[in-house]
Amino acid sequence: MSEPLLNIQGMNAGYGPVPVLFDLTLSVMPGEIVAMVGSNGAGKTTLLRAISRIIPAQGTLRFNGEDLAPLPPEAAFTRGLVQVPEGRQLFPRMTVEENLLMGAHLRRDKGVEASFEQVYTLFPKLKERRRQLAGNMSGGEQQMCAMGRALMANPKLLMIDEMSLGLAPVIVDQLLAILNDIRAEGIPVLLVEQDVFAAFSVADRAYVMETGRVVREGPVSELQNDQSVIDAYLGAAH
Amino acid sequence: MKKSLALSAALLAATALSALPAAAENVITLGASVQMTGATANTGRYYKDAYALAVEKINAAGGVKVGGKTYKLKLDMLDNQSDVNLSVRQYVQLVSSDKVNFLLGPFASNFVISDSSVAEKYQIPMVEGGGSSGQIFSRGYKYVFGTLPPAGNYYGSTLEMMGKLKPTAKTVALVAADDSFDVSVAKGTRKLIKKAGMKIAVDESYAENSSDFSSILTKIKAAKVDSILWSGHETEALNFLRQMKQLNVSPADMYAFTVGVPTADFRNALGKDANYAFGMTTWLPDASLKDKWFGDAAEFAKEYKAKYGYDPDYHAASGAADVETYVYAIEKAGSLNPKKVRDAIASSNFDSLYAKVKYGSNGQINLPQIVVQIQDGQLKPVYTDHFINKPMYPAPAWDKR
Amino acid sequence: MVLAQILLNGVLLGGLYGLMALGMALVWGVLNIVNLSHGALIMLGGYVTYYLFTLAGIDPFVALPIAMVIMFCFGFALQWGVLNLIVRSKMLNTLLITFGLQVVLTFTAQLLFTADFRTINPTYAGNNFPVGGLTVSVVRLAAFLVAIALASILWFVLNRLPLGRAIRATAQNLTAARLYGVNPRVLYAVTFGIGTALAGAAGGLYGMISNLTPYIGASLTAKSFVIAIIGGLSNPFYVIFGGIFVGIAESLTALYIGPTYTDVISFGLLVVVLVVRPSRAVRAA
Amino acid sequence: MSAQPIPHDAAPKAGRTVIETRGLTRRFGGLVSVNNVDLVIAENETLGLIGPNGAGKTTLVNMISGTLAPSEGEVLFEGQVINDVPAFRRAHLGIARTFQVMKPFHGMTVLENVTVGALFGRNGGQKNMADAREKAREWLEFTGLGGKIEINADSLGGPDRKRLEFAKALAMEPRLLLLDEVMAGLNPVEVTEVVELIKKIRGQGRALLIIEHVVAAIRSLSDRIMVLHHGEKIADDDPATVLEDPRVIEAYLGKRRQ
Amino acid sequence: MKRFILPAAIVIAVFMAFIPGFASDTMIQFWINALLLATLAQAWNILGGFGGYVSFGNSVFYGLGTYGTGIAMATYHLPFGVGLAIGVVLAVIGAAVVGLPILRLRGPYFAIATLGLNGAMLAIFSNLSIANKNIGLVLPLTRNDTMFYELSLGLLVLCTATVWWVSRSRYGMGLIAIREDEDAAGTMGVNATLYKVTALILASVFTAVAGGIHAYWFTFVDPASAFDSTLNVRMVIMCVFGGPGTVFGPVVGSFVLSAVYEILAAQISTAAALLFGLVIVLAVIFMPRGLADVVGRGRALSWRYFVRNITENRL
Repeated sequence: MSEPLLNIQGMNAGYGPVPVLFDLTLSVMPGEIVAMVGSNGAGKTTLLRAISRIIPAQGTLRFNGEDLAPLPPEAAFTRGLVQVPEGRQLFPRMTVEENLLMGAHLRRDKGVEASFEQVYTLFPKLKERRRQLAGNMSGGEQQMCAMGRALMANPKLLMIDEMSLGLAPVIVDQLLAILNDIRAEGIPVLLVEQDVFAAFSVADRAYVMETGRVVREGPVSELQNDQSVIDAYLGAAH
Repeated sequence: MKKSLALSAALLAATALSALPAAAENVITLGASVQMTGATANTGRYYKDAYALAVEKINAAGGVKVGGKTYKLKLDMLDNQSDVNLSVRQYVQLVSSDKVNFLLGPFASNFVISDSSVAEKYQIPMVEGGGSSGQIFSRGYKYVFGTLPPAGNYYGSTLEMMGKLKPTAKTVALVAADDSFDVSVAKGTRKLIKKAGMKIAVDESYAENSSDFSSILTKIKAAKVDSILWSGHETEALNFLRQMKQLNVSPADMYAFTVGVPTADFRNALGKDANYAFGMTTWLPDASLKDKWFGDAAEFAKEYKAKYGYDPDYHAASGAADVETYVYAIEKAGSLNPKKVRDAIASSNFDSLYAKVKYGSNGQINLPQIVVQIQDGQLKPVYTDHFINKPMYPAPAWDKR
Repeated sequence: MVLAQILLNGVLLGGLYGLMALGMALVWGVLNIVNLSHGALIMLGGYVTYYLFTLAGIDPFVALPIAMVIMFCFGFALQWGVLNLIVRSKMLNTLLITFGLQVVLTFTAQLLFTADFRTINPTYAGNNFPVGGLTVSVVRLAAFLVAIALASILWFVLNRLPLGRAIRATAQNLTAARLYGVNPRVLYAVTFGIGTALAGAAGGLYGMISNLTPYIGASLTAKSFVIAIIGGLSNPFYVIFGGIFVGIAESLTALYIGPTYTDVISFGLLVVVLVVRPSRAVRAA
Repeated sequence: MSAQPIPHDAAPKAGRTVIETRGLTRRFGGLVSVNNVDLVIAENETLGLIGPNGAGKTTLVNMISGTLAPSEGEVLFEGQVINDVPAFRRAHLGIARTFQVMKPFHGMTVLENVTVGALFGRNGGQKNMADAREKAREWLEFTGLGGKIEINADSLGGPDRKRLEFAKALAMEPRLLLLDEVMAGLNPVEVTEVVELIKKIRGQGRALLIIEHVVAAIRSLSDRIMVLHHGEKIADDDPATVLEDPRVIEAYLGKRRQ
Repeated sequence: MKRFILPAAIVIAVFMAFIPGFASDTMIQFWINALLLATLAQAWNILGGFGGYVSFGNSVFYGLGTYGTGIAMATYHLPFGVGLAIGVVLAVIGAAVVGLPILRLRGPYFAIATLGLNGAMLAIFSNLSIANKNIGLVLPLTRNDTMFYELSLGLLVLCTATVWWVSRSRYGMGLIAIREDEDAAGTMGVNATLYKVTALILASVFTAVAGGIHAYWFTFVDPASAFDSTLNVRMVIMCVFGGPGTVFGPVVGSFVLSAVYEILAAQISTAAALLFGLVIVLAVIFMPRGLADVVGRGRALSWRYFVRNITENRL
C-alpha cells in the first residue's frame, strides 16, 4: 500500500477554552474519495479548520509526505491542499469568472486556461453564467462555483465542507456525479458531509464522527448498513 | 489603579512646588506668548523676531533708565502653538509665576481678545501689535494697547485714491471673510463706499479658510463691476487672485486686498500675476520714519532681513513699536509700577520706525493706510493722502497683459 | 449664464473633490479603516509635487505620477509598519491612531517645510478659454480630467487586473481570500499605498488650484469623508460622482443661500445620507 | 412564582399555552428560511426542536425572542399577538433565550453577567442592585457556578460558559426559555451534566424550547420533538415516534442511494 | 486594593479643593483646563465607555453650552447661572433631537454620523445672528479664577460621582450590556433606545456645563473654538487613554495627557504637537485598553502584555 496523501494522527483542537476535537485520526489515499460524516456539532468543520491551520491543533498533520505543523498556514494551500469552505464563501459582488480566477490567484503557470476548460467541462452551467455576479446565483450554482474555484487552484487534494447543505436532492445528485468526474481526473476528495447517504453514494471509505471523536471507520460498503451510523445521528435507541 | 493615584499625587506635588516665585535684578522682563508653531505660525514669526530684534537693539544702546538706574530688557517668550487655550495659560504663567514686568501681545484678534483678559485681570499692561478687532477695544479694558489701526477705516485711503483716478470706478464688489476683523472691515467699507458715491454691485461674505471662490467670482463677473475690494486672510487672498485669473474675472478698473499684497510670499507665489494688485499697509520700510534705535524704518528692515532672512512687514514693525512703547513709557513714568507705566503708555507720543505712536482713549492707535501696488514685481507705495508713485491704472484684462 | 458657469465650476471642482475622496473610499472599503490622516497625505502629496516642480523644475502634471510613486511607497510603509499593528483592532482605535498620525504628519511637515504657504504655480496656471460664453480654467479642467482618468485607471485595476481582483475579493470576503492564497498583509499595504498615491495626486492638483500649508489636512479629511459617504465605497466612479454632487451642491448653495453656508450643506447631506441609507453608504468594493 | 428552584425529575403535565406561532414565515431575499411554521408550547412543557444545519431553527427562535421580524404569520404569547412587541418588552413578558454563539458580557464578572439578567428580565426585573445580586447568586449556585462568581466571564471554560448562559437566562425568571444549542462542543460527561441541569429547571410553569444536535439528550428531555427541514415543519410528536419517522431519518442522514 | 480607590479618590478630591490656597496662578490655570477636559472625557465615558457608542458629536453639546452661556451673558446680560442653565437646556434638547434618529445607527455608522454633526453645527452658528455669527461674543470679565477652579472641580466630582453611580447601578449594567452585545441586551430586557438616549443626554449636561464655565472663564466665544471637532477627538483620546468604561480611568487619563501636553509645550515647543501625536499613536498600539487596564494588572504587568496587544491586533 502506498503512503497516504493526507495523514492525521492523534489530533486535538478547539476554540480557546472550548476543546472540540479529541485524539482524531484520519487518512486519505491518492485517488480516493473519503467521507467524513456526522451530525451537526460533531466537529467536522473544526477538523477542516485545524487542517488548514486557521485554528491551532496538536498532533501529527502530514500532507504528501511533508509535516505541515512547522510551516505557515498558507503552506497547506500552496502545496495543493485546497478547501471548499462551508457556506461556499464566494466573493458575492464578483462575477463567476472572477471567482474562478481567484482560485488561480497564486498560479503563474500556463495551465490556467486548461483549468478553465476543465472547470467549464465539469460545470457547463458555470460557463453559461460566467458573467453573472456570484451573489445572485442559486445555492446549487454557488456550490458549483465554489468547487470550480477550488479546482482552479490545481489541487492535489480537494476538501469539501458540507457540499449538500441547503440544496435540493436533485442538485445534490448532480454534484455527486461531478465528484465522480473529479476523481476521474485524478483528484482525491475529502468530503465532509452531514448527508450520510449522499456521501456514501460516492465515497470509497468513510469516517463517522460524534462529538469530536471518530466512532466508526471503514469502507462504505461496510458502513452502509451499519446501525451505529444512524445512532451517531439520532441516538443509541435505534 | 494605585499607580495612577501615585501619578496624580505627583502632579499635585508639582502644583505645590510651582508656588515658589522667581526674582530678578536690574532687568525688566517683557513677557509674550506668540505662535511659533501651528496654523498661524506663519505670521506669528514676525512678532517673535521683531520683539527679539527690538530688545537686542535697545539693550545694545544701553537699555532703559529708570530713576538713575539702568535696566536691561529681557524677553520671556513662549510658544502658544496656535492654541488659544494654551496662550491664556501661558500669559497667566508669565504674569504670576515668571513675574514678568509687562506684556507684549500675541498675533490675531481672537488670541488678543482672550489673552488681554489676563492682562486686565492682573492689571499688567499689554501692548500688542497683532489684533485690531473692535471687540478688543470696546470692552473698556484699561491695560490693553494696540498698534494696529481699527478695521473699519482700512479702505479709507484706497477709496480716497479711487475718487482721484480716471476713469473713476462706479461699481464695487465687496468680498469679505466672515470673521470678526473682516466683518468690521466690510462694515466700515460699506459706509465709505456710500460716502464716495459708488455703488456696491456685489456684497458677499465667505466662510473663513475657504479655498474656493469660484461662485463669488462668477457673480462678480456677471455683475461686470469696475472694482473689487477684498478683505480676508493672506492665503485666501492668494487663492482669490489666482482664481480670478483662472475664471478670467477682470474688473474694469482695479482690485484691492487688505492683506497679502505687501508680503514677499504673495509676490513669490504669484509671479507676474501679482502685478496690478492694490493692497495696503500701515507701514513701509521708508527712511522718512525716524527711529531712536534703528535710525529709520529702512535700517530696521535691513537689519531684520539680515538677521532673519526674510523681509519684515507691518506686523513686524508694529511688534517692534510695541517694545519701544514700553521703553518710552517706563522712562517717562520713572518707575516699574504697572499702573504708572500704564498711564504713561496711555499718553505715549513718539516717533518710531513704525509710525507716530499715539493711543486713542480706547487704547488703539489710529493710522492712515498706505495704498500699495505691485508694479512689475516690485511693491510700490502709491497713495497716502497724496500720490507717492503713479498707479498702474486701470488694470488690463488678464489676456491683454 | 451665471447658473451655467456656477454649475461648470461645481462640476470641475467636484471632480477634484472626488479624487480627494477616492483614496479614502478605497482604504475604507477594503481595509475597513476610516483614515483620518487622509487629508494629511493629500497635503504631503501637494508638497512632494511642489518640490518636484520648484526644485527639480518638473512640470507639475509630469511630476504628478512621480509624486504618486513616492506617495505609494510612503503609504505602503505606513500600512506595513504602523497601521498593520492595529488593523484588527476596534474601529475606535483605528480612528484614534489615524488621528494621531494626522497630527504627526502635520507637524512633521511644519518642521520640514515651515508654515509658509506654497503654491504650485506653472506659467499656465491662470490660463483659461471661453466656451459658449463660459470661462473654463485650463488647470481646473486638467485637474478634472486627471481625476476622471485616475478613477478610470483605478476602476480598470480593480476590475480587470489580478491585483484589483484580489483587492476586491479581500474586501468582500477576507476569509475566502486568505483561503486562496491572498496575503492580506501585502495586499493591505498595496491598497493603502494606492490610496496614498491617489491622495498624493489630489494634493498636487490641489496645490495648483489652491495653496498648501501643513495644516490643510484636517479639513480635507472632512471633505473626503463626506464625499466617500455620499458617493459610497463600491465604485471609483460613484466616488467621483459624489464629489461632483458635493461640488455642485456647494456652488448652488454659495449662489442662492450664501458662501458661508456651504459647510452646512455638505455636512447636512452626510448626516441625512447616513440616517436614511446607512447600509448603502458604507458598502465595500 | 417561587424564586427558589425546586428540582424535578419527572416531566410535569402540560397546562396553559405559553407560546404559539401561526404560519410563521421568514424570507431572506428569495430564500425562505422558515416556512409556515405552527408551534405550540404549554406551561411545564418541553419542546425539542431539531433539524439539520440550515433548517431554520435559530431563525425561528429569533422571531420568537423578537430579534427578527417575521415576514408572515403571528407570534402569540399567552394568547396575545406580540409581533410588534420589541425584544426587550418580550423579555419583560417572560421570554428568555440563550445564544448559539455564547455571548458572555466581557469585562464583567460571572456574577455581574447574571445580575444583568436579574436586573431586567420578566416584569422589568429587580429594581434594586442588592436584590438582583442576591438573585443572581442563587441561580449561580443552582447552575453550579457558585464558586466562580468573582471570576471574569472571559476566563470561564466551555462548559462553565454554558452554565453561565443558563444562569443569565434563568435569572430573568422566564415563562418561556429558549435554549439554542447549549450542548454544542461539550463532551459526553458534560452533556450529561447539562441534561441534568435542564431536568431541574423543567416545570414551575416554565415552557422550554430546546434546540439541540445531541439527539440522545434531546430525546430524554423533550415531551415532544418538532423537526424542521428546509424551513418546514416535517414532524411534531412524541420523541419515539418522531425519531422513527423515515422522513426525519432522511432529513438527517439523507436519502438512501443504491 | 480595590476598596481603597474610592476613599483615596475622595481624599484627593478634598485636597484638590484646597489647591487655590497655595498653588500658583499658572497651576490653577492648568488645573481649570485639565479639570474641564477631564469632565469632557468623563462625560464622554458615559455613552462611549459604558454604552460602547463612540460619539464624535459631544463637541456639539460643548458648543451649545458655550453659546447658551455666551448668548445669555453677552447679548442679554443675564447672570452666569442662568446662562449655564440655558446652555444645558439647549444641549439636552440637542441630544434628544439628534440622539433619537442617530442612535438607531450601530457602531461605525453612529460614529460617522456624529462626525458630521459638529461640522454642520459649526456652520450653522457661524451664520446665526443671535450668536453674532462668526465674529463671536465677548463675555464680561471676572477676576476670580478660584471660582472657576472650584466650579470645574465640583463639576468633575459631580460627573465622576455620576459615573460611579452608573458603574454600579441597574442603569449602568444595562449600558454595559448594550456595549457588549446590543441584541443580547435587548433579549434580556434592556430598553436599548431609552438607555442610549438618556446616556447621551446625561453626557450632554456635563459637557454643556463644562462649555459654559469655559466660556465665562475665557470671556470669548466663537464658533471655531466652541464647535471644535479636535476637542471631541481629545476627549475620546483622554478617555480611551485612561480606560473607557472605568470610573477613574478617564480622569487619570486626562490629567496625565494634559500634563504631558503642558510639559511638551513648555520644554520642546517646536516638536511638542508632533510628540503628542506620537504618544497617541503609541498608546493605541501598545495599550489599546487604556491606562486603567495596564495599571490594573499590577505586578502581573510585563513587556509581554504590550507584545500581546500587538500580536492580537495585527494581521
